[in-house]
Amino acid sequence: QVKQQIAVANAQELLTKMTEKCFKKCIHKPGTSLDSSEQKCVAMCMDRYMDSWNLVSKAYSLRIQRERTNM
Amino acid sequence: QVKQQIAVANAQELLTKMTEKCFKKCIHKPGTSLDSSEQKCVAMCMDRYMDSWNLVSKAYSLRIQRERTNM
Amino acid sequence: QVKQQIAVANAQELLTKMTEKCFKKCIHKPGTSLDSSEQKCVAMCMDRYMDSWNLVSKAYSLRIQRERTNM
Amino acid sequence: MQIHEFNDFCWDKCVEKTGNKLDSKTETCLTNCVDRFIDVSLLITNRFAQLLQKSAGI
Amino acid sequence: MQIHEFNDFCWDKCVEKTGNKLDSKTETCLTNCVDRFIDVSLLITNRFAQLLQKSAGI
Amino acid sequence: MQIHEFNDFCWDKCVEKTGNKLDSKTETCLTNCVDRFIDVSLLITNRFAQLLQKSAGI
Repeated sequence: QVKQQIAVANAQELLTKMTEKCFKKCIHKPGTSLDSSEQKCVAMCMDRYMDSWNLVSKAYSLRIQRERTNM
Repeated sequence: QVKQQIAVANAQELLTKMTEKCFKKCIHKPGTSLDSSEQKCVAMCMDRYMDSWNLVSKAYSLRIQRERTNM
Repeated sequence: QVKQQIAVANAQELLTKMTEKCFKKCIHKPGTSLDSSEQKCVAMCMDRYMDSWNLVSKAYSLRIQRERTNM
Repeated sequence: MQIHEFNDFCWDKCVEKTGNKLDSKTETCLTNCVDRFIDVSLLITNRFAQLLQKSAGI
Repeated sequence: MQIHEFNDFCWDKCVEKTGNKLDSKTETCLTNCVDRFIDVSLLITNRFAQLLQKSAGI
Repeated sequence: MQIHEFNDFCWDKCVEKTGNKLDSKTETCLTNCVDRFIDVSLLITNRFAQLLQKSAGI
Protein backbone atom coordinates (compact mmCIF):
# COMPACT_ATOMS: atom_id res chain seq x y z
CA GLN A 1 0.00 0.00 0.00
CA VAL A 2 2.94 2.28 0.67
CA LYS A 3 4.23 1.39 -2.80
CA GLN A 4 0.89 2.39 -4.27
CA GLN A 5 1.02 5.73 -2.49
CA ILE A 6 4.50 6.34 -3.89
CA ALA A 7 3.28 5.45 -7.39
CA VAL A 8 0.35 7.86 -7.08
CA ALA A 9 2.59 10.64 -5.73
CA ASN A 10 5.00 10.00 -8.59
CA ALA A 11 2.26 10.16 -11.20
CA GLN A 12 0.93 13.39 -9.69
CA GLU A 13 4.37 14.97 -9.77
CA LEU A 14 4.77 13.85 -13.39
CA LEU A 15 1.38 15.31 -14.36
CA THR A 16 2.14 18.62 -12.65
CA LYS A 17 5.53 18.98 -14.33
CA MET A 18 4.13 17.99 -17.74
CA THR A 19 1.32 20.52 -17.45
CA GLU A 20 3.76 23.34 -16.69
CA LYS A 21 6.35 22.38 -19.29
CA CYS A 22 3.81 21.75 -22.06
CA PHE A 23 1.82 24.89 -21.31
CA LYS A 24 5.08 26.82 -21.69
CA LYS A 25 5.94 25.04 -24.95
CA CYS A 26 2.50 25.14 -26.56
CA ILE A 27 0.41 28.07 -25.29
CA HIS A 28 2.10 31.26 -26.39
CA LYS A 29 -0.89 33.58 -25.99
CA PRO A 30 -3.66 32.05 -23.88
CA GLY A 31 -6.89 32.52 -25.90
CA THR A 32 -10.57 31.89 -25.14
CA SER A 33 -10.16 28.14 -25.70
CA LEU A 34 -7.47 25.59 -26.53
CA ASP A 35 -7.48 25.49 -30.33
CA SER A 36 -6.80 22.23 -32.16
CA SER A 37 -3.15 23.02 -32.90
CA GLU A 38 -2.55 23.74 -29.21
CA GLN A 39 -4.25 20.48 -28.27
CA LYS A 40 -2.09 18.55 -30.73
CA CYS A 41 1.01 20.29 -29.45
CA VAL A 42 0.13 19.43 -25.83
CA ALA A 43 -0.49 15.77 -26.69
CA MET A 44 2.81 15.53 -28.56
CA CYS A 45 4.69 17.38 -25.84
CA MET A 46 3.26 15.00 -23.28
CA ASP A 47 4.52 11.97 -25.23
CA ARG A 48 7.97 13.51 -25.59
CA TYR A 49 8.04 14.41 -21.88
CA MET A 50 7.41 10.80 -21.01
CA ASP A 51 10.04 9.64 -23.52
CA SER A 52 12.45 12.02 -21.83
CA TRP A 53 11.47 10.74 -18.40
CA ASN A 54 12.17 7.19 -19.47
CA LEU A 55 15.57 8.08 -20.97
CA VAL A 56 16.59 10.07 -17.93
CA SER A 57 15.42 7.35 -15.64
CA LYS A 58 17.41 4.69 -17.53
CA ALA A 59 20.55 6.84 -17.67
CA TYR A 60 20.28 7.45 -13.96
CA SER A 61 19.90 3.76 -13.10
CA LEU A 62 22.82 2.76 -15.31
CA ARG A 63 25.01 5.38 -13.69
CA ILE A 64 24.09 4.32 -10.18
CA GLN A 65 24.93 0.71 -11.08
CA ARG A 66 28.29 1.76 -12.53
CA GLU A 67 29.10 3.80 -9.43
CA ARG A 68 28.29 0.82 -7.19
CA THR A 69 30.51 -1.48 -9.24
CA ASN A 70 33.38 1.01 -8.97
CA MET A 71 33.18 1.19 -5.21
CA GLN B 1 -8.03 29.71 14.82
CA VAL B 2 -6.99 27.31 12.08
CA LYS B 3 -8.61 29.72 9.63
CA GLN B 4 -6.53 32.53 11.02
CA GLN B 5 -3.36 30.47 10.63
CA ILE B 6 -4.27 29.79 7.01
CA ALA B 7 -4.92 33.50 6.44
CA VAL B 8 -1.54 34.39 7.94
CA ALA B 9 0.26 31.71 5.91
CA ASN B 10 -1.50 32.97 2.81
CA ALA B 11 -0.52 36.57 3.46
CA GLN B 12 3.09 35.53 4.07
CA GLU B 13 3.20 33.60 0.80
CA LEU B 14 1.71 36.59 -1.00
CA LEU B 15 4.27 38.96 0.55
CA THR B 16 7.16 36.66 -0.36
CA LYS B 17 6.05 36.26 -3.97
CA MET B 18 5.39 40.00 -4.34
CA THR B 19 8.83 40.84 -3.00
CA GLU B 20 10.54 38.55 -5.51
CA LYS B 21 8.43 39.53 -8.51
CA CYS B 22 8.60 43.27 -7.79
CA PHE B 23 12.33 43.22 -7.05
CA LYS B 24 12.79 41.58 -10.46
CA LYS B 25 10.55 44.13 -12.18
CA CYS B 26 11.84 47.26 -10.43
CA ILE B 27 15.45 46.84 -9.25
CA HIS B 28 17.63 46.45 -12.31
CA LYS B 29 20.95 47.32 -10.70
CA PRO B 30 20.81 47.21 -6.89
CA GLY B 31 22.34 50.50 -5.67
CA THR B 32 23.24 51.86 -2.22
CA SER B 33 19.60 52.66 -1.45
CA LEU B 34 16.15 52.34 -2.99
CA ASP B 35 15.73 55.55 -4.97
CA SER B 36 12.34 57.21 -5.23
CA SER B 37 11.59 55.83 -8.69
CA GLU B 38 12.32 52.31 -7.48
CA GLN B 39 10.06 52.87 -4.47
CA LYS B 40 7.24 54.11 -6.70
CA CYS B 41 7.75 51.17 -9.03
CA VAL B 42 7.59 48.69 -6.12
CA ALA B 43 4.42 50.26 -4.74
CA MET B 44 2.77 50.16 -8.16
CA CYS B 45 3.96 46.63 -8.85
CA MET B 46 2.53 45.54 -5.51
CA ASP B 47 -0.89 46.97 -6.38
CA ARG B 48 -0.86 45.28 -9.77
CA TYR B 49 0.26 41.98 -8.21
CA MET B 50 -2.75 42.09 -5.90
CA ASP B 51 -5.03 43.01 -8.83
CA SER B 52 -3.64 40.00 -10.66
CA TRP B 53 -4.15 37.79 -7.62
CA ASN B 54 -7.80 38.84 -7.41
CA LEU B 55 -8.41 38.23 -11.12
CA VAL B 56 -6.70 34.85 -11.05
CA SER B 57 -8.57 33.90 -7.92
CA LYS B 58 -11.94 34.86 -9.45
CA ALA B 59 -11.19 33.05 -12.73
CA TYR B 60 -10.23 29.95 -10.79
CA SER B 61 -13.40 29.96 -8.66
CA LEU B 62 -15.63 30.47 -11.69
CA ARG B 63 -13.94 27.57 -13.47
CA ILE B 64 -14.27 25.25 -10.51
CA GLN B 65 -17.98 26.11 -10.29
CA ARG B 66 -18.43 25.43 -14.02
CA GLU B 67 -16.62 22.10 -13.75
CA ARG B 68 -18.87 21.08 -10.84
CA THR B 69 -22.01 21.98 -12.78
CA ASN B 70 -20.83 19.91 -15.75
CA MET B 71 -20.25 16.82 -13.67
CA GLN C 1 23.61 17.12 17.84
CA VAL C 2 20.77 19.25 16.51
CA LYS C 3 23.41 21.82 15.56
CA GLN C 4 25.28 19.15 13.65
CA GLN C 5 22.13 18.16 11.79
CA ILE C 6 21.56 21.78 10.83
CA ALA C 7 25.16 22.07 9.63
CA VAL C 8 24.79 18.92 7.51
CA ALA C 9 21.46 20.09 6.06
CA ASN C 10 23.04 23.45 5.30
CA ALA C 11 26.03 21.88 3.55
CA GLN C 12 23.73 19.65 1.50
CA GLU C 13 21.61 22.60 0.43
CA LEU C 14 24.80 24.48 -0.52
CA LEU C 15 26.11 21.51 -2.54
CA THR C 16 22.79 21.10 -4.36
CA LYS C 17 22.56 24.79 -5.28
CA MET C 18 26.23 24.90 -6.37
CA THR C 19 25.78 21.87 -8.59
CA GLU C 20 22.80 23.42 -10.38
CA LYS C 21 24.28 26.90 -10.72
CA CYS C 22 27.70 25.67 -11.86
CA PHE C 23 26.27 23.13 -14.29
CA LYS C 24 24.30 25.99 -15.85
CA LYS C 25 27.37 28.24 -16.00
CA CYS C 26 29.90 25.65 -17.20
CA ILE C 27 28.20 22.85 -19.19
CA HIS C 28 26.75 24.35 -22.33
CA LYS C 29 26.41 21.12 -24.32
CA PRO C 30 26.66 18.02 -22.15
CA GLY C 31 29.20 15.71 -23.87
CA THR C 32 30.37 12.16 -23.22
CA SER C 33 32.57 13.28 -20.33
CA LEU C 34 33.49 16.42 -18.40
CA ASP C 35 36.43 17.84 -20.33
CA SER C 36 39.25 19.58 -18.50
CA SER C 37 38.00 23.09 -19.27
CA GLU C 38 34.59 22.19 -17.87
CA GLN C 39 36.21 20.75 -14.75
CA LYS C 40 38.24 23.92 -14.25
CA CYS C 41 35.16 26.05 -14.79
CA VAL C 42 33.19 24.03 -12.22
CA ALA C 43 35.99 24.29 -9.63
CA MET C 44 36.26 28.04 -10.15
CA CYS C 45 32.49 28.51 -10.14
CA MET C 46 32.33 26.59 -6.87
CA ASP C 47 34.89 28.88 -5.25
CA ARG C 48 33.03 31.95 -6.46
CA TYR C 49 29.71 30.55 -5.24
CA MET C 50 31.17 30.14 -1.76
CA ASP C 51 32.65 33.66 -1.92
CA SER C 52 29.21 34.91 -2.84
CA TRP C 53 27.61 32.93 -0.01
CA ASN C 54 30.02 34.49 2.48
CA LEU C 55 29.38 38.02 1.20
CA VAL C 56 25.63 37.55 1.21
CA SER C 57 25.74 36.03 4.64
CA LYS C 58 27.79 38.93 6.04
CA ALA C 59 25.57 41.55 4.39
CA TYR C 60 22.51 39.86 5.85
CA SER C 61 23.93 39.72 9.40
CA LEU C 62 24.99 43.37 9.29
CA ARG C 63 21.56 44.39 8.12
CA ILE C 64 19.79 42.41 10.81
CA GLN C 65 22.02 44.04 13.44
CA ARG C 66 21.27 47.50 12.04
CA GLU C 67 17.54 46.81 12.05
CA ARG C 68 17.70 45.67 15.68
CA THR C 69 19.58 48.81 16.71
CA ASN C 70 16.98 50.99 14.99
CA MET C 71 14.09 49.38 16.81
CA MET D 1 -2.36 23.90 -7.35
CA GLN D 2 -2.85 26.98 -5.23
CA ILE D 3 -3.92 30.46 -6.31
CA HIS D 4 -0.37 31.58 -5.45
CA GLU D 5 1.10 29.21 -8.00
CA PHE D 6 -1.41 30.15 -10.70
CA ASN D 7 -0.73 33.80 -10.08
CA ASP D 8 3.03 33.26 -10.10
CA PHE D 9 2.83 31.39 -13.41
CA CYS D 10 0.31 33.66 -15.16
CA TRP D 11 1.99 36.86 -13.91
CA ASP D 12 5.19 35.78 -15.68
CA LYS D 13 3.18 34.87 -18.79
CA CYS D 14 1.00 37.97 -19.02
CA VAL D 15 2.30 40.99 -17.12
CA GLU D 16 5.00 43.04 -18.81
CA LYS D 17 4.62 46.55 -17.49
CA THR D 18 3.16 47.53 -14.16
CA GLY D 19 1.50 50.92 -14.65
CA ASN D 20 -1.37 52.62 -12.85
CA LYS D 21 -3.64 49.72 -13.63
CA LEU D 22 -3.62 46.42 -15.49
CA ASP D 23 -4.68 47.12 -19.06
CA SER D 24 -7.55 45.11 -20.54
CA LYS D 25 -5.21 42.98 -22.68
CA THR D 26 -3.31 41.90 -19.58
CA GLU D 27 -6.52 41.23 -17.67
CA THR D 28 -7.84 39.04 -20.49
CA CYS D 29 -4.52 37.22 -20.65
CA LEU D 30 -4.58 36.48 -16.91
CA THR D 31 -8.13 35.15 -16.97
CA ASN D 32 -7.48 33.05 -20.08
CA CYS D 33 -4.18 31.82 -18.65
CA VAL D 34 -5.95 30.27 -15.65
CA ASP D 35 -8.61 28.67 -17.84
CA ARG D 36 -6.19 27.32 -20.43
CA PHE D 37 -3.88 26.04 -17.69
CA ILE D 38 -6.76 24.04 -16.28
CA ASP D 39 -7.62 22.86 -19.83
CA VAL D 40 -4.06 21.66 -20.36
CA SER D 41 -4.06 19.99 -16.97
CA LEU D 42 -7.33 18.16 -17.70
CA LEU D 43 -6.21 17.18 -21.20
CA ILE D 44 -2.99 15.72 -19.85
CA THR D 45 -4.61 13.97 -16.93
CA ASN D 46 -7.32 12.36 -19.08
CA ARG D 47 -4.86 11.30 -21.75
CA PHE D 48 -2.56 9.88 -19.10
CA ALA D 49 -5.43 7.83 -17.66
CA GLN D 50 -6.23 6.50 -21.16
CA LEU D 51 -2.60 5.51 -21.75
CA LEU D 52 -2.53 3.73 -18.40
CA GLN D 53 -5.71 1.80 -19.24
CA LYS D 54 -4.40 0.91 -22.68
CA SER D 55 -1.10 -0.35 -21.27
CA ALA D 56 -3.04 -2.35 -18.66
CA GLY D 57 -4.91 -3.97 -21.57
CA ILE D 58 -8.34 -2.96 -20.32
CA MET E 1 14.20 33.74 3.92
CA GLN E 2 17.40 31.78 4.29
CA ILE E 3 20.92 32.74 3.22
CA HIS E 4 20.64 30.03 0.55
CA GLU E 5 17.68 31.74 -1.04
CA PHE E 6 19.29 35.19 -0.90
CA ASN E 7 22.44 33.79 -2.45
CA ASP E 8 20.48 31.94 -5.13
CA PHE E 9 18.55 35.10 -6.03
CA CYS E 10 21.46 37.54 -5.88
CA TRP E 11 23.86 35.18 -7.70
CA ASP E 12 21.48 35.17 -10.69
CA LYS E 13 21.15 38.95 -10.45
CA CYS E 14 24.84 39.83 -10.05
CA VAL E 15 27.26 37.14 -11.18
CA GLU E 16 27.96 36.89 -14.88
CA LYS E 17 31.45 35.46 -15.20
CA THR E 18 33.18 33.27 -12.69
CA GLY E 19 36.90 34.04 -12.94
CA ASN E 20 39.71 33.78 -10.41
CA LYS E 21 37.87 36.01 -8.01
CA LEU E 22 34.69 38.05 -7.80
CA ASP E 23 35.44 41.52 -9.16
CA SER E 24 34.58 44.51 -7.01
CA LYS E 25 31.55 45.43 -9.13
CA THR E 26 30.07 41.98 -8.54
CA GLU E 27 30.86 42.14 -4.82
CA THR E 28 29.13 45.50 -4.49
CA CYS E 29 26.17 44.19 -6.45
CA LEU E 30 25.82 41.16 -4.14
CA THR E 31 25.96 43.24 -0.98
CA ASN E 32 23.52 45.83 -2.34
CA CYS E 33 21.25 43.08 -3.63
CA VAL E 34 20.76 41.70 -0.12
CA ASP E 35 20.14 45.15 1.36
CA ARG E 36 17.75 46.27 -1.37
CA PHE E 37 15.90 42.95 -1.20
CA ILE E 38 15.28 43.54 2.48
CA ASP E 39 14.26 47.15 1.69
CA VAL E 40 11.73 45.92 -0.86
CA SER E 41 10.47 43.31 1.56
CA LEU E 42 10.01 45.88 4.35
CA LEU E 43 8.38 48.39 2.00
CA ILE E 44 5.90 45.79 0.79
CA THR E 45 5.17 44.42 4.23
CA ASN E 46 4.57 47.86 5.75
CA ARG E 47 2.42 49.00 2.86
CA PHE E 48 0.44 45.77 3.03
CA ALA E 49 -0.20 46.35 6.74
CA GLN E 50 -1.41 49.90 5.99
CA LEU E 51 -3.76 48.68 3.28
CA LEU E 52 -5.17 46.07 5.65
CA GLN E 53 -5.77 48.69 8.35
CA LYS E 54 -7.38 51.07 5.85
CA SER E 55 -9.70 48.35 4.55
CA ALA E 56 -10.57 47.44 8.14
CA GLY E 57 -11.56 51.10 8.64
CA ILE E 58 -9.20 51.62 11.57
CA MET F 1 17.75 14.26 -6.38
CA GLN F 2 14.74 12.59 -7.88
CA ILE F 3 14.17 11.52 -11.48
CA HIS F 4 11.56 14.31 -11.70
CA GLU F 5 14.16 16.92 -10.91
CA PHE F 6 16.71 15.49 -13.34
CA ASN F 7 14.07 15.37 -16.05
CA ASP F 8 12.91 18.90 -15.29
CA PHE F 9 16.49 20.21 -15.47
CA CYS F 10 17.61 18.22 -18.53
CA TRP F 11 14.37 18.86 -20.43
CA ASP F 12 15.03 22.61 -20.19
CA LYS F 13 18.65 22.03 -21.24
CA CYS F 14 18.08 19.67 -24.16
CA VAL F 15 14.56 19.75 -25.60
CA GLU F 16 13.75 22.56 -27.99
CA LYS F 17 11.07 21.23 -30.30
CA THR F 18 8.58 18.51 -29.48
CA GLY F 19 7.85 16.71 -32.74
CA ASN F 20 6.72 13.14 -33.45
CA LYS F 21 9.68 11.75 -31.61
CA LEU F 22 12.79 12.92 -29.82
CA ASP F 23 15.58 13.18 -32.39
CA SER F 24 18.84 11.38 -31.68
CA LYS F 25 20.68 14.62 -30.84
CA THR F 26 18.15 15.37 -28.14
CA GLU F 27 18.28 11.80 -26.83
CA THR F 28 22.07 11.94 -26.57
CA CYS F 29 21.84 15.30 -24.86
CA LEU F 30 19.39 13.98 -22.25
CA THR F 31 21.51 10.93 -21.45
CA ASN F 32 24.72 12.97 -21.27
CA CYS F 33 22.98 15.64 -19.21
CA VAL F 34 22.18 13.13 -16.46
CA ASP F 35 25.71 11.71 -16.49
CA ARG F 36 27.43 15.10 -16.53
CA PHE F 37 25.11 16.39 -13.81
CA ILE F 38 26.21 13.52 -11.59
CA ASP F 39 29.86 14.20 -12.56
CA VAL F 40 29.50 17.84 -11.53
CA SER F 41 27.77 16.82 -8.32
CA LEU F 42 30.55 14.34 -7.44
CA LEU F 43 33.28 16.81 -8.38
CA ILE F 44 31.76 19.49 -6.17
CA THR F 45 31.07 17.16 -3.27
CA ASN F 46 34.61 15.69 -3.27
CA ARG F 47 36.22 19.09 -3.61
CA PHE F 48 34.06 20.43 -0.79
CA ALA F 49 35.14 17.56 1.45
CA GLN F 50 38.79 18.31 0.65
CA LEU F 51 38.36 21.98 1.47
CA LEU F 52 36.72 21.08 4.77
CA GLN F 53 39.58 18.75 5.68
CA LYS F 54 42.18 21.34 4.72
CA SER F 55 40.48 24.02 6.79
CA ALA F 56 40.30 21.58 9.70
CA GLY F 57 44.08 21.16 9.33
CA ILE F 58 43.89 17.39 8.89
